Amino acid sequence: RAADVTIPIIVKDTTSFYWQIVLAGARKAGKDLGVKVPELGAQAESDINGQISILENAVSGKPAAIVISPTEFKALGKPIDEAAKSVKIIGIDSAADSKAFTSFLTTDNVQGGRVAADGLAAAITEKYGKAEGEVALITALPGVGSLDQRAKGFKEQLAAKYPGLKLIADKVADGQATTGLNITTDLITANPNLRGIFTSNLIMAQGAGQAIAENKAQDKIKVIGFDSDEKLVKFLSNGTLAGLIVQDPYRMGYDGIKTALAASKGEKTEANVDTGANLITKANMNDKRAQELLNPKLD
Amino acid sequence: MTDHDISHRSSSGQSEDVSAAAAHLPILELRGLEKQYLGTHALKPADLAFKAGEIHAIVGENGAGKSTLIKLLTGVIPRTAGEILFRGEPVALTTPLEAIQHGINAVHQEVVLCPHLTVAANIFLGEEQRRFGLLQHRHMIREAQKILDDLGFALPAHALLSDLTIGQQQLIATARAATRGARFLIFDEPTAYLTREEAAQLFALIRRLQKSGVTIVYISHRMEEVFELADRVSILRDGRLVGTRNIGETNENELIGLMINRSIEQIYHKVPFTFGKTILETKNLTGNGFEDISLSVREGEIVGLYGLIGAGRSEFVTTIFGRHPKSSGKILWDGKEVRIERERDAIKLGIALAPESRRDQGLCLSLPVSLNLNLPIYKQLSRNVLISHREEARHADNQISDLRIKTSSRSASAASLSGGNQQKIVIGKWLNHGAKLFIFDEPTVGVDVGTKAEIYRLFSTLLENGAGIILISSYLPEVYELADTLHVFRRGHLVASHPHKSVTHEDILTQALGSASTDASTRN
Amino acid sequence: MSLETKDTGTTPKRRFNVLFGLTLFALLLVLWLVLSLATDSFWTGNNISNLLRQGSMIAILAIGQTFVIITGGIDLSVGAIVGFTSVIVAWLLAHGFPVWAAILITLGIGVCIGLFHGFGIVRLGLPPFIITLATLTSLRGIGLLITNGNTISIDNDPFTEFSRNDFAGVPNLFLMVVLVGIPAYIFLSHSRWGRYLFSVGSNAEASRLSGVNVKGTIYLAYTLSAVCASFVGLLLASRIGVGNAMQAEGWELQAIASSVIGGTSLFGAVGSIHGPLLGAFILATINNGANLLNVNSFWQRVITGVLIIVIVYFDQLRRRRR
Amino acid sequence: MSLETKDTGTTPKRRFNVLFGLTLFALLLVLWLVLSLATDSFWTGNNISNLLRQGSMIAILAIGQTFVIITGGIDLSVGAIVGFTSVIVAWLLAHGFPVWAAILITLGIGVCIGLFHGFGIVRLGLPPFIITLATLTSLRGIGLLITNGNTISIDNDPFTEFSRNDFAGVPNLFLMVVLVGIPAYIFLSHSRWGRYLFSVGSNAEASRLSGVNVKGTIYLAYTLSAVCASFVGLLLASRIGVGNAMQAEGWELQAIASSVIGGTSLFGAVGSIHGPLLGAFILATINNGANLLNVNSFWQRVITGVLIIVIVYFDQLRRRRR
Ligand SMILES: Nc1ncnc2c1ncn2[C@@H]1O[C@H](COP(=O)(O)OP(=O)(O)OP(=O)(O)O)[C@@H](O)[C@H]1O
Ligand SMILES: Nc1ncnc2c1ncn2[C@@H]1O[C@H](COP(=O)(O)OP(=O)(O)OP(=O)(O)O)[C@@H](O)[C@H]1O
Ligand SMILES: [Mg+2]
Ligand SMILES: [Mg+2]
Repeated sequence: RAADVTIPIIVKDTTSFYWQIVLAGARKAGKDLGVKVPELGAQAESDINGQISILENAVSGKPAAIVISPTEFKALGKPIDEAAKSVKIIGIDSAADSKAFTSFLTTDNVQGGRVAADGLAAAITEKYGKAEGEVALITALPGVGSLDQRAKGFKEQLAAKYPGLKLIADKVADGQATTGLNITTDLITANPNLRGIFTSNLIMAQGAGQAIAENKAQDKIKVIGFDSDEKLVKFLSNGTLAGLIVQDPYRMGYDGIKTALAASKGEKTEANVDTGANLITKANMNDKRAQELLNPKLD
Repeated sequence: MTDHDISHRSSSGQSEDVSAAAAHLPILELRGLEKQYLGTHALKPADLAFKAGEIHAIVGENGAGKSTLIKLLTGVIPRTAGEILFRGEPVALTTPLEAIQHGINAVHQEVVLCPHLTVAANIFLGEEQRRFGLLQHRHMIREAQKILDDLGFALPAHALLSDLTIGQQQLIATARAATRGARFLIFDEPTAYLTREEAAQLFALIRRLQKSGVTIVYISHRMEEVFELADRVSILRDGRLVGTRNIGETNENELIGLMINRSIEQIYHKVPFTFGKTILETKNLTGNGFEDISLSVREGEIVGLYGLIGAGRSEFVTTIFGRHPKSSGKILWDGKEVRIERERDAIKLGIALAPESRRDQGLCLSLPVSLNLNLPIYKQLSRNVLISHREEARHADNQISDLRIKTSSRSASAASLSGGNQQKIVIGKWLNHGAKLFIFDEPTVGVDVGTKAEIYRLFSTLLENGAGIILISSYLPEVYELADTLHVFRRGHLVASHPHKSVTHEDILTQALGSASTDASTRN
Repeated sequence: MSLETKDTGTTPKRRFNVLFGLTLFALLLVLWLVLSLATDSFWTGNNISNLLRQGSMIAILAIGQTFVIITGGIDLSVGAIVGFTSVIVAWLLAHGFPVWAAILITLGIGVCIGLFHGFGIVRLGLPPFIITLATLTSLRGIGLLITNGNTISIDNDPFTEFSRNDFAGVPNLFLMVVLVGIPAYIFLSHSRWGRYLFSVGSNAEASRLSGVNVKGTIYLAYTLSAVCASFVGLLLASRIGVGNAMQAEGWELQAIASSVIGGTSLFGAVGSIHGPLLGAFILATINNGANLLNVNSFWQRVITGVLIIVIVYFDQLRRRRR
Repeated sequence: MSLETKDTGTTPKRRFNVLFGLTLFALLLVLWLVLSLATDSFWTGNNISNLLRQGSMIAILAIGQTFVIITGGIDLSVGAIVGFTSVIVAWLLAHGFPVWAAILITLGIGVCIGLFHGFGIVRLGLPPFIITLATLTSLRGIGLLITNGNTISIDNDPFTEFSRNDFAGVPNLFLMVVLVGIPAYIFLSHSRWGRYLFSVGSNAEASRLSGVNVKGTIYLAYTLSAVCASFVGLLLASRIGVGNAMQAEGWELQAIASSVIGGTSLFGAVGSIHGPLLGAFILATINNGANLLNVNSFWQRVITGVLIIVIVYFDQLRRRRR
């Protein structure tokens, strides 16, 4: 019976809103499909060892399949190979160095970074006429795979498509909104000609948005954030932020569980699904699709 | 025993005055008071009444339960059974604050003050003077200075307590207790760290307090003090109250007999040895706190150092021991100049130091007795890297029985021992080290008469084995009786040296105090 | 330290008198001078405002922490309290409580947390490290449960603008430091209870024997620390405009470091109010300066570590020479 | 604690003898029993292996930390050392060093860090809290500089498989705990250096005057702690197959907590080897159990905090009654 079927979902960090949306999607799928879905995850996105332990524990519980979002590409490879010996593994969000995935649903974070660069360039062009000037990048934490990929995509795209945009600061914070705020303030102080900032996750966007508001700099400096919550949507609608890159975490969670159930029954599943990263600005934020992404139905 | 009395006994006239006052009702009464620690029955049911206005001495061996009794009276520790009546009313006395509110105050045996606070802050701790809720810092310092000056203690009220010597801290504790308007004041071995001068000041203070109607309990191991001060004396043995005597109706021998259940013919055990070759010699040694000290110690010799608090004796010996750097001068060992840069160099040469402050320098209080006794000799106790636990235990047990250290076991923490027994550890840890020169800095502080005699006998054994001893004591009779050569220190200078018992107490005191023309005296 | 030896005056070789004699305040001024010369933007009104804002929250935490450290304890929970109370106030505002009520309730919760710490130490006999570590863990959990891992937005503009505004050119946040600092100074240096904090830290037994209410003093110290932390929680909520349980992570270490840099001894009985304030603003200056100089953020960590060592070393030398 | 009063035997009212008399080991067994009854999967070979693996690294850190705490100090840098040395070994392997050389060099770097801590405390006179906090910050920075904020992959299969394999059914990682624990036990309880750690922690001055090499003992303690941490760095690198400077964040607090739960006193001179081991595995069990019981990860934090209080409280009671 399906009710006895357990499919744990392991996310990177249970304390972030993004992953809560993923979990909400998975929860909904569990309810719809009659599957038990333990919601697991480490306490911080950078805690590789913690996630390996959780994966090991999950395998101990003899589930039908496991849905996991690997924290680190290389590090989770072997443990996933190991786990795949006894259960089917479905990957979501990020990849890992393993061929053992039955199926894979991701946002391409590098692509997300590229989209962010496009969005920033567009915002600067709209204000200054040309995609030119000084821009900065603020990363929440060092050593986190997905954040590094976003930074990589962003920088690549700047170099390739927008030679006029000069990356003058590449800052790495400590995961605290206040630090993001302080860094942004100091960037504004030290660089009077700054025109744009890309903050590659939710918390940094909150901090940076607050700094922009504090310095009343939204006309001068365009900020692109990554992921969204109520606060950021408000910033977007009042122009503090120029744009948000939004993924579809809810679908990732929902489809992850759905795919896993199918795989555990031996059904054939698609090997790779890209769930996409979308730029949302003030202009398109009221579209139906944008509203779906910005206001995922959390129960 | 000869009478090594500090000064003139209280006149008999005075003791009659007091016995008139003593006719008053008992101010504090104990009924079946009892204290049991885990493993130790520290105080067995005791009945005792303190009369208003008397000076009541309590004597007993180390570990007899004297401090325990005091702690019960001041609410420091809870009692196991019994009741306490204060002015006829039963009192709970569960917290020190309650005792203070009743006017019961104590100067405890271990100096319990706050080292990080100033002298004035310590004196007023718990009773700060305020105006509009704010502390009156300057006023308190002035007041404290006045109190100290009135008592004749020449100490600065604004100094940090930790800058004072332990004896000076003892005086501060006394000053604090004396100025709190207490009706009942307890002194637990207040003279242990004091020199005769300071002790005399203290006695004057105690008498003054008595005149103003304060009842005083006085604990001491120095019999002559008991006879000088007290109106009555109670004797404790093994946690049991074995008797109370009017001071006029007893004598030292009876008290000692009651305390230790045997009599001691002779406390100062002195066997004259022929001196061997010189072990240690200092030449014009100068350091922080002393200047230009030249003296020597020979095999079989006790060299005594006497002086007032702060005379520089401790600094001098700790410098020899390598704890502090010397600034000039020479140290010769076996006739050869040696460099002693740290304690381990001294220990390697064969010097052992039992320091003056057992609490700060002598003991690891939180650790077992056994570890404390073995600390200097773990190298000897270990084969390759491993310690021989059997040897460790054997050695500790030997010391415990040889020195009659009263402890529930060798693994009890040093903190659980009575003051005098802790002192025995400080000495005992060096006895098996095979040292050639023993430096004892105030070795008998807080040690009972019986054990004192044993320690002195121990000195003889060490001397017999060819060792030399430097003995520092602020208790003049001790150095006077024991030292083969007695050096007098004053303000960091060696001002006089005397062969065994060649001058009187008074001469030595005058030299230590520095009045008259003593500096040109008998240097040998 | 268990190592602190009292032999003074034994290192006559070193003679960089000028540097070694610097007080902490002078060190801060030197840092400022260097930064003013090295960058155009440091010594501008705007940046000084920023700097004052950036150091404020840690400064207030450090004051509270100092009370606790003076008693010989430690409060690891302050960061978690900040995050937790930011959630509380955001929740209260979101549920229609008026600002004054939300603030009072939040501070009241701070009081409760502090009392609980006191209870754990005094009644249950737990080491301060353990009880505050436990509340650290639990409070983060409760905060996350309340928000479900989310952030709670604060829509109350007067509340969020407070931290952004100035009063006579001085940022409100810094005024809050003054508002906390002055009573804290009076309390610590001129009240009986302040004196008791020191005496308990110096020798709890001696204090007890002198009739000091040792248990009450412990309760007081932890309550003050928790109230300071919940006050910072309010400020943080105002500054970032959201309540989020995972904010202020690691701030406990920064607060302790500020306090220790400011001369507080972790062995108790040594500390002041101006010390932790200076410590907090030294740390803030290091970060601000590194940002303005656009120092690579990895180098920034290395430099912070080295500067902490250097500053505390100089300060120790100065103290020892006194 | 500054509060620890010595009046024992005054609480004869409480009589939950059975619970209060439990040793830490018994408490761990009770936890295990409860979990075995509550879940099917707890008491399976596989899960016990997992549990042993999961507790191992903190256990080894806690042993090192205990040496330091016994001397009255603290080592906040251990988490950073773990992350840093994982980078070092990954870098060395990536640059073609043979495994044995990479391991030796990494451990050697651990020694250097420990010696530096000793130097800072003994020579510069810095509080242990400050010097280790400074290295914490700096080492993370240096590690990030080496990796440029990235991770370094380890392609050496024998190296990475080590942590996954068993020996006679016992996970290698746990064997490493035994490998460290037994010499550590012998060192602490049967060698004179172990005695010196205690004596220095109890009274450094008295130890000096008894001929103990106090400075050497301090150097030794911090070196042992740093070496344990760099050993854990090797294990971590093997387990996660990468070197990453930001790993093991907050492990210092877990190590200290394990040690204190295991009965070590932060005031020095009290501690053992089995205590921190039990502490680490109690913490690991709480996490493992919560995962198996599918406790919401937010509740998990709350429960961890509460359990820490309960466990330490019981343990304190037991100790006090002895
Ligand atoms: N905290 C404690 N725990 C256990 N036993 C203790 C404790 N304090 C004292 N004792 C024991 O109680 C007994 C009485 O000690 P107490 O300190 O009262 O002796 P004392 O008469 O003051 O001795 P001294 O002259 O050496 O100061 C001793 O055997 C001592 O070991
Ligand atoms: N750490 C120190 N720094 C400066 N001066 C000191 C220090 N310690 C002691 N002194 C001074 O050195 C002198 C000698 O002190 P010391 O303690 O050696 O005297 P002492 O003869 O042993 O007296 P006591 O009877 O107190 O043992 C005193 O004047 C004292 O103030
Ligand atoms: Mg006594
Ligand atoms: Mg002396």
